[in-house]
Amino acid sequence: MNLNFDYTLFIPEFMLAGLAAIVVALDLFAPQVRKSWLSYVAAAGLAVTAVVSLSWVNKDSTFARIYAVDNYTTYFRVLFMGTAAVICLASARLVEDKLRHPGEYYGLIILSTVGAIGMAAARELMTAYLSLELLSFSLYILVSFAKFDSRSNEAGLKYLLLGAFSSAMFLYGLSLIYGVTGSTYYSGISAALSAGTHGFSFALLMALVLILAGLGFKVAAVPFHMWTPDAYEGAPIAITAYLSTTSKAAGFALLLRLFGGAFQVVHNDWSWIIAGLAAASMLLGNLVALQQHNIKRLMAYSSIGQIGYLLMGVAGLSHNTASALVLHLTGYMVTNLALFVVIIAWYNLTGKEEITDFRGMRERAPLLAGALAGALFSLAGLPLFAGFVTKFILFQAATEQGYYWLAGIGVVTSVISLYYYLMVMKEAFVTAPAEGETHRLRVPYVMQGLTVALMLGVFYVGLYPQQLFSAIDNATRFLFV
Amino acid sequence: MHSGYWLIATVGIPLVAAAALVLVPDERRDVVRWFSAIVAAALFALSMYIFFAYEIDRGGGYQFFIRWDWLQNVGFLRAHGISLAFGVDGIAAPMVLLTGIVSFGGALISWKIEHHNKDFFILFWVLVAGVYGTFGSLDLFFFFFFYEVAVLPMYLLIAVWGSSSTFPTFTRTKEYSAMKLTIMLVSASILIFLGIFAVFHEAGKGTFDLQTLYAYHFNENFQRAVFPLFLVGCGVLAGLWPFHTWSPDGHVSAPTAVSMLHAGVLMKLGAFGIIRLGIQLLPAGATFWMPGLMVLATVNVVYGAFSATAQRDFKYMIGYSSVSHMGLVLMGLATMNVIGVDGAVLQMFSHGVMTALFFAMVGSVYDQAHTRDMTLFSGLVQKMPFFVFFFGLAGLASVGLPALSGFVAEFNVFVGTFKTYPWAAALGIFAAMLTAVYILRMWSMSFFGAFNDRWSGLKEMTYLERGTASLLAAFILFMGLWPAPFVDRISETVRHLPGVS
Amino acid sequence: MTQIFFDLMAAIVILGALGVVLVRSTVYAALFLIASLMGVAGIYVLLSTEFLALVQVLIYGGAVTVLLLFALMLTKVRDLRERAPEPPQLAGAVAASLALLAGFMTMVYKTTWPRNVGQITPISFNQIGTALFNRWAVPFEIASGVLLVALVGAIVIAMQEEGER
Amino acid sequence: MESVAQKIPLEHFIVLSGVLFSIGVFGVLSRRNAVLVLMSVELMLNAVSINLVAFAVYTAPSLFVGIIFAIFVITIAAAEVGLALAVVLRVFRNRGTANIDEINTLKW
Amino acid sequence: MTDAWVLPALPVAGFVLLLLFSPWLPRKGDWLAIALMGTAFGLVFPIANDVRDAIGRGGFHGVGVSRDWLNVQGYIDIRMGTWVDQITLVMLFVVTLITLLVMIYSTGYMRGDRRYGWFYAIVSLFAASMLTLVLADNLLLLYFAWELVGLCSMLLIGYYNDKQSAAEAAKKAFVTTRIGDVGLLIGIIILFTQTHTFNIQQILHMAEAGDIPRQWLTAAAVLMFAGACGKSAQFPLHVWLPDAMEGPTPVSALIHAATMVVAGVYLLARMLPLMEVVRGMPELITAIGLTTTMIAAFAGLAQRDIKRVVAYSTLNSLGLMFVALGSGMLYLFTHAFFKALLFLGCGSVIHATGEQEVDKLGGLWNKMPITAPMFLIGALAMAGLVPFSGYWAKDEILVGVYNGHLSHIVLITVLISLPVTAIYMARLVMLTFFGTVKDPHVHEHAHESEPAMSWPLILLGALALVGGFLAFDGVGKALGFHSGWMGFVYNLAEGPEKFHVNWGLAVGSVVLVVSGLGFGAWMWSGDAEPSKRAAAFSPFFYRLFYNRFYIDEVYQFAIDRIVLAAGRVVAVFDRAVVNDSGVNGTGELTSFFGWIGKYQQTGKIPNYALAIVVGIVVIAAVAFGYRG
Repeated sequence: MNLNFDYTLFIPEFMLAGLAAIVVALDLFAPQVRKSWLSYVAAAGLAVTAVVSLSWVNKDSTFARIYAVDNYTTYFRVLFMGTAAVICLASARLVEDKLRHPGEYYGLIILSTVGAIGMAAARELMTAYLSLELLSFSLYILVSFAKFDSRSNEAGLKYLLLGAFSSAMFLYGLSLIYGVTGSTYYSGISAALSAGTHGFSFALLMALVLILAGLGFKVAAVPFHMWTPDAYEGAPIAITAYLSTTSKAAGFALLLRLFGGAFQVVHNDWSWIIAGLAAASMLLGNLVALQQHNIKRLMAYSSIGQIGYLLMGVAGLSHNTASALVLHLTGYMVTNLALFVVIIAWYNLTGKEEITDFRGMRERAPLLAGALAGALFSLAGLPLFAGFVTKFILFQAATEQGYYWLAGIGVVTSVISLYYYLMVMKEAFVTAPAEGETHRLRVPYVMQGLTVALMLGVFYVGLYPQQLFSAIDNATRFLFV
Repeated sequence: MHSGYWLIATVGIPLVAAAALVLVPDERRDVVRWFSAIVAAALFALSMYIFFAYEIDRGGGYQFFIRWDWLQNVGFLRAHGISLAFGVDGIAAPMVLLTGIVSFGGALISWKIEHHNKDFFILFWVLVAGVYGTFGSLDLFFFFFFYEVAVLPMYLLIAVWGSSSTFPTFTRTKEYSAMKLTIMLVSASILIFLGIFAVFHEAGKGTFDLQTLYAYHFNENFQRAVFPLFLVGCGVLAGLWPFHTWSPDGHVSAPTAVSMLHAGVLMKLGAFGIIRLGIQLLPAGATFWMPGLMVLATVNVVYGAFSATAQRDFKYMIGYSSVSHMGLVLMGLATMNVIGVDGAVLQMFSHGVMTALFFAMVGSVYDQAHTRDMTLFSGLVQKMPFFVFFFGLAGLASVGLPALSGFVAEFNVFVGTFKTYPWAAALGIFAAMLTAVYILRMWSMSFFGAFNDRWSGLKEMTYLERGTASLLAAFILFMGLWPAPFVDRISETVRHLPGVS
Repeated sequence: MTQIFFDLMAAIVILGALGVVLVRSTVYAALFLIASLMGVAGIYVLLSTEFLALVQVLIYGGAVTVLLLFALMLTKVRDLRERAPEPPQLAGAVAASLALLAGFMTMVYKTTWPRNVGQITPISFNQIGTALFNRWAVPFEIASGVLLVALVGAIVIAMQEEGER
Repeated sequence: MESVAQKIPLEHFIVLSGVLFSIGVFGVLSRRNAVLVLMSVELMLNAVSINLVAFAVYTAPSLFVGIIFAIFVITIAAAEVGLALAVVLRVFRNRGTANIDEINTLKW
Repeated sequence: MTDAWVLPALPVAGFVLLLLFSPWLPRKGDWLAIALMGTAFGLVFPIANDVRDAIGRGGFHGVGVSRDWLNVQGYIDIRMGTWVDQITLVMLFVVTLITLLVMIYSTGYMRGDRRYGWFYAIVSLFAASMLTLVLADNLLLLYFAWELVGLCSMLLIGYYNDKQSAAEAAKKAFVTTRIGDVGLLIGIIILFTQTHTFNIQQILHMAEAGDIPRQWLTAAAVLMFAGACGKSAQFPLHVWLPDAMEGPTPVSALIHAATMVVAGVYLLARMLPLMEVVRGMPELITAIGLTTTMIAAFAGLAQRDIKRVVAYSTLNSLGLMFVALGSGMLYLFTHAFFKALLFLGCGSVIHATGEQEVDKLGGLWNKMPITAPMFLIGALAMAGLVPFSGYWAKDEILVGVYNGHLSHIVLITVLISLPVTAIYMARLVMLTFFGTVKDPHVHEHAHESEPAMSWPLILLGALALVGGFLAFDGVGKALGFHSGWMGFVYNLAEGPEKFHVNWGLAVGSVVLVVSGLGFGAWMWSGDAEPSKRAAAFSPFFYRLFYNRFYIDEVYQFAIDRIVLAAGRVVAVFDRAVVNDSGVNGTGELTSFFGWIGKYQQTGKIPNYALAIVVGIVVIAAVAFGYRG
C-alpha cells in the first residue's frame, strides 16, 4: 500500500500549536503586557492561520489515509479558526475581569481548535476519537476555568464525568465496529460493510447505537443532552458561546465524515435512529426552552433544538443534505456568535445574565439590541437573516429524502422557538429599564466591531449565500469517497 | 414591456431606506420623518406608475419581469434554482398600488410618533419591503421569503409602539397581542413551508421558479393533498375562520400605521397567496377543495359580522369587520369563476384602502382621547366633523354603498358566488346588512347625539391626517365610480388563471 | 489450561469490578479496582500482548490508582464510607445496567463471530513502536496533545491561587 | 503458551468485556462519590480495551490496530483521571464535598 | 334625450362644489344649488317636448344611451346609461320641481343653521341620485342610485346630529330599507345570472318571452318587491318612515313624501311587465299595499306629532299606490304635490310656533293666513274630496281596483280606509288651525312665514288643487299631449286609455270622504271633547293605534333579542372558545410540556447518565426488535 506521509499538510495545525505556545509564553514571560493583548495576538494568529489554510483549497490529499486535507477540512479549518478568533476577541474583557491564567485560556482555545479540525479531517477512528478527546479535554478545562465560581466547577465536573462516561460508550461502539469490520479506516469500514458480512449485523447495530450515543453527547442530542444546560450555565460566558458553536460543529463535522465515509452503505440501519434523535431534540429543546429564565440555559436548550434541525440533515444523509446541513451549521454558528457577543458585551457591562436583566437594552445599548434582535430572528428562522435561508434549504433537503414528518416537527418547533426568542426581545425592546439604570452604556469598540461584523455575516448568509453554498457543496463532495 | 427594475425598486427602496435609517442618530426625529415621507411618496409614485403602466392588452401575463439568479447549480438546485424573479400580473398590479397607497398613508400618519421613531420606521420599511416583495415575487422561495419578512417586524411594531387596553371582562396587553399575531402567522406559514417542499420535490425541476412550476402538471391526487396546506397556511393570514383571532387583537394593540398596514395589506398577502400558490399552482386541488373554503368563508363573513355587532371598542369592531370582509375575499376566491375571483381581488383592494382609512381615523381620536370605547363617546361630529366624515365614508364603503369601492367589489363577489353557491351569496348579502347594523350602531352611538363634555379637549384632525384620509378616500371613490382600470387589469389575468371558469 | 487461566482472570476482573461498584468503603473500592485492572492485564497476557499488559500494570497499577487514592484521601477526610444510593436511583441503575447487559448478551448471542484466524504471532515492542511513530503518527501526536492539555488543565484547575486558604 | 484462538472462542472475551462494561455503567449510575464514578468509568474503558485487543488478536493480528488503539485508550484514560481529579479537588475546595448528589445547584 | 345625463350631473356638480367650498361661498352657496337645480328643472321641458314629439310621430320606444362601466369580456358587461320614457318623464318633472321648491323653501326654513351648506350639498346629492334612479337604464345603476338616495335620506334624517333620537331614526331608516335592499340586490343578481344583462328593457323582454326559468323569475320578483317595500315603507318594512320625521321638515317633504319613497312604486311600474308575468305577484303586492294602508290609516288617527300624522298619511298613500299596481302614476304625480304641500305647511307651522305636538297647537287660522288655507287644500286633496287633485287620482285607483280581477274585499277595504283617512286629516286640520288655543305662549309667537317659504306653498297649493284635472283628456290635449296625459303615460301601442268615471264609485267615495271629514270635524271641534270620550271609551284601540300596532316593538325585540344577542353570543364564543381555549390553550399546553421537560433536569450526574443509558437501551431495543 502506497501511503503518503506529507507532513506539510499539518502546517496550519502546527502553526496553531505554535500559536498556543506563544500565547502561553507571552503570558508567562511578559506579565507587564496588558492581558487583553493576548486575545488580539491569539485572534490575529488564528486569522493568519485561517488564511494560510486556504492554500489547500481544491487540493485533495491525505496523510496515510488517516487525515484528509480536502475542501471539507479546509472549510472547517477556516470555520473553526474564525470562531476561535471571535471567541478570543470576545473574551478579552471577561478574562481580564473574572478569570486567571489568560495565557492558558487562549492556549486551550487554540489547541481545542486543533482537536476540532482533527475531527473534521480524520478519516480513521482512532484519530477521530483522539481529536474528539483533545477538543473535549480543552473544553472540560475551559468550562471550569472560573476557578472560584462554584457554578463553573460544578459545570466542569458534570461535563467531565458525563463526557468520560459517554466517550467510554463511544469507544465501546468503536471497538465493536473494529471487531465487525476489522478496520478503523472509514474506507475500510465502508468496504467491509458493503462486502456484506451480515452475520455481524447485531454487533453493528449495537456499535452504531453506542457511537451515536457518544456523538450525540458531543453535539447534545436528546437524550444525551442533559449536561448541556448545566454546563452552559456554569461555564464562563465566552466558553458557553464556544460550546454552542465549535464543539457542536466539530461533532457534526465528525458525524458527517464518519457516517458519510464509513456507514453510508448501511444507511437504513441508522438513519431512523438519527431521525428519532432529531425529533426528540427539536421537541425537547424547544419546549423546555420555553420555561427558562437564564439566558445561557435558554441558549442551551435553543442549541439542543438547533441540533435537532441539523440531525435532520444527517438522517437523510446525502450530498445535498450534507451541503444543506453544513450551510445551516455555518449560518447557525455565525448567528450564535453574534448573539453571544451581544450577551457577553451586556454581561461585561451589567454583570447580569437573566433574561429579565436585558430590560432596557434598546435604551442603554442600541447597537447590541439591534444585533440581538437580528440574531434572535435568525435563530428563529426568519428571513433577511441567515436562519431563514439555511433552514429552508436544510428542510428542503430533508424532505427530498422523504423526511416530511421531521421537517414538519422542525417548522413547528421553529415557531415554538420564536416564542421564547421574542420573550427575550420583549425584555430588550419593550420593557423599560429599571430605575437608575437608564444611562447609555459604552460598549467597547472591539465588541462593537465584532457585533457589526458578525451581523454582516448573518446578512451575508441570509441574503446572498451563492458563493458560500457553492464552497460548501464543493467541500461536502469529499465526504462520500 | 417595462423595465423590471421599477418593480425591484419597490422592494429595494424600502430596504435601503431601512438600512439608511439605521445610520441616522436617534435624536434626529425630523430627519427620520422627512426621509420616510419622501421614501413613501416615491414608493407611492412608483406604485402608481406600475399600476397604470401595466398594459391591459397583453393577455394579463407578467409584466415588469426581471430575473436575477440568486442561488443555482448547487445542492439540489439546478439552473435558476432560486432566482429573484419579479413580475406583476393584473392581480398583483392593484396590490402593488394598494401597498403604495397604504404605506404612504401609514408613513404620514406616523408623523406624530415620538418614541424612537427611527426604529419604528426601520421596521415599517422592512414590513413594506416584505409586502411589495410578496406581491412581486415570481419565485416560490422568494414569495415565502418576503411573506415572512412582512410578518417579522410585526412583533416589535406592536409590542413597542402599541397600546394595552383593559376591557370590562378582560385585558389585552400589547405584548400578548403581538405575540399571538406573530406566532399564529408564523405557525400558519409552517403549512406553506411544507407545501413548498412538496411542490418542489414533486415537480423535480430543481427550481423554485414559479413560471416553471406553473408549467408543470401536478398529479391530481398530489394537488388534492397539498392544496389544503397552501389554503390554510395562507388563509390564516387572510383571517380564515377559526384562525382569525390574531387579527382583531392585533389591531386593538397595534399603533395606527401598523393597523393600517396590517389590515390594509398584510391580510391581503394571505388571499394573494391562495391565488399565487393555491389556484395557480394546483388548480385541480383548488377545484376540489373550494367548496370547503366556501363554507368557511361564509362562516367568516357571517361570524365576523355578528361579532362586530357586539363590540364596544372601535378597533375590535373594525377588526371583526375585517374578518367579515376578508371572508368575502375568500368567498370570491372559492367561487373559482372569473367574476367571483375578480370580485375577490377588487375586494382586496377595496378593503385595504377602506380599512386603512378606518384605522387612520381611529388613531386620530385615540391619540387624543386614549380610549376607543365607543360607548364613552357621543356627538363627536360636533367637535370633529372631518373625522366623522372620513370615518363615515369608510363605514359606508364597508357597508357596500354604491359609488364607493366596497360596492363594486362586493357586487362582483356576490354575482360570482351566486352562480355556484346561491345560499352562500344570500348569507353574504345578509352579512352585508349586518355591516350596516354595526357601522350605524357605532355611528349613532359615538358620532351623533349630545356632545359629551368629557371630550371637550378633543381637536379636529390635523391637516396631515386630513390629507392622508383624503388620499385614501380618493381611491375609495375612484374605484367606486370608475372601476374599469382595476377590473380591466384584474379580469385580464383572472380569466387566464387555470381552473377558473 | 488456557481456559482455566481465562476463567480465573475473568473472575478476578468481574469480582474486582463488582467490588468497585458495591463496596461502601471508598478505599476498599480503590483496592478492588487495582485487582480488577490487574485481572485485565492477565487477559492481555492471555492474548499474547505482553506490552499492553505491562502498560496496564504500570499505568493503572502505578499511576492511576495511586492518583485515585490520593484524591480520595484529599476529598473524603472525614468519612471514607459512602452512603448507599437512594432506592429509586439504585433501582434505575440496576435496571438500566441489566438492560444494557442484556443488550450486549443478545448481541453476542445473535452475532456470528469470526473463528480460526490461525496462529497468533506475538507482537514485539519494536513493531508497536514503529507503527506508532510511522503509520499512526497522527493519532500519536494528537494523543500527546491531549496529554499536554490534560497536564496544563490539571495544573491550572487544581493550582492553589494566591490568597486562597 | 499455546494459541488462545483454538481454545477460547472470541465470544468469551466479548461477554467478559460486556459484563465489565455493564458493571462500570452500574457504578456510574449508583455511586455518589465523584472519584468512585471515575473509577467506574475506568472499568468501562478497560472493557473497551479488552474488546479491542481481543478483536485485534482474533480478526487481524498482522495489523494489530486494536492494540495500538488500546494503548491510546489507556493513555486517554490516564489523562482523564488526572484532569478529573483536578476538577474534583477544585470542587471539593470550593464546596467541601465530592458527593455528586450535592453538586446540583445547576438544574431545571 | 340622449343627453339626459346632464340632469343628474348638474346637482352632482352642486354637491361637489358645496362640499368642498361652501364655507367660503356667500350664503354658503345655497344660490348655487338652487341655480343648478333650476337649470335641471328647466331642462326637463326640452326632453319632455322631444318625447312628446316622438310619440306624436308614433312608435316611441324609449331612448337609451349607455357606456361601458365595468366589462369582463365574456363574463360580465355592465353598461351605465340613461333611459327616457314616459314614466321617467313624470318622475323627472316631479323630482326636479319638488326639489327646486324645497330648496327655495329651505332658504327660509333652514336659515342660520350651523350646517347650512352641508344641507344644500346633501339635498343636491339627493336630487342627483334620485334623477339617476329614474333615468337608469339598467338595474345596477338603479341600485346604485337606490342606495345613494337611501344614504342621503339617512344623512338628512340624522341632520340634527346633536339629537340622539335623530341618530337612532337615521339608523333605523337605513337598516330597515337595507333589509329590503338585500332583497333587491339578490333579485338583481338572480336576474343577471339568468339573463346576463342588467339592462332593464332586455330583462323585461326576456321575462315576457319566458326566457327566464319560472322559479328564478318568481324569486327575483319577490325579492325586488321586497326592495320596493323597504324604500316605499310598505308593511312590514314601514316602521322607519314615521321616525324619519326627525329630519328637517323640508327634507320630509322632499324625500319622505314626494320623491324617494315613491321610488318603490317607480320600480314596480318599471318592472311591471316582469311582475305581471309572475303568478300571484299582483295579488301579493295588492295585499301588502292594503295592509299598509289600513295600518297607516288607523295609526294616523292617534298620533300627536303633526309631522307624524302626515307621515302616516304618506304611508296611507303609498299603500294605495301599491294597491293600484301601476295604475297609480297619476296618484304618484298628484301625491307629490299635496304631500309636499302638507309637509311644507307643517314646516311653516313648526317654524312659526316651534312646536309640533298637535295637542299644543290650535287656532292658528288667523295667525297664518297663507299657510292655513294651503294646508287645508293639501289635507282635502289627501282626503280625496272632489275636486281636489287627490280625488281624481284616487278615483283612478278605485276604478282600477273595481275593474281588476281582484276580490271585492280589496275594494271594500280601500273604501273603508277612505273615511278613516278623512277623519285623521280633519283631526289634523282642526287641532292645528281651529279649536281652542291650548298653549297661549305658542300661539303668541306664531306668525306667517316669510315669502321664500310661502311662495312654494302657494305654488304647491295651486298644483294640488288643479293637478288632478290632468286626468281629463281635454286638459292633457290642451297641454300638448296628443292622446291625453293618461294616454301619454300608460299606453303606447294600445291606444289611449280614456278616463272614464264610474259614477257609483265616484259618488260613493265622495260620500264616504265627506262623512269622514264631517265626523272628524265634529270629533275635534272646540275642545275636542268627543274625541277624548272616544279615546276613553276604548283605551285598547287608542293605545293600539297610538303605538302603531306595536310593530316597532316587534322589531326592537328582533334586533335586541335576536340580532344583537346573537352578536354577543358569537363575540363571547370567539373570546372564550376560539381564542381563550383554542389559541391560548394550545400555547399553554405547549408551555406545559416544556414545564414537564424542564423538571427532568435534576442537576444530578447519575440521573443524566441514566438518561444516556436509557436512551441507548431503548434505541438498541428498538433496533434489535426491528432487525430480529
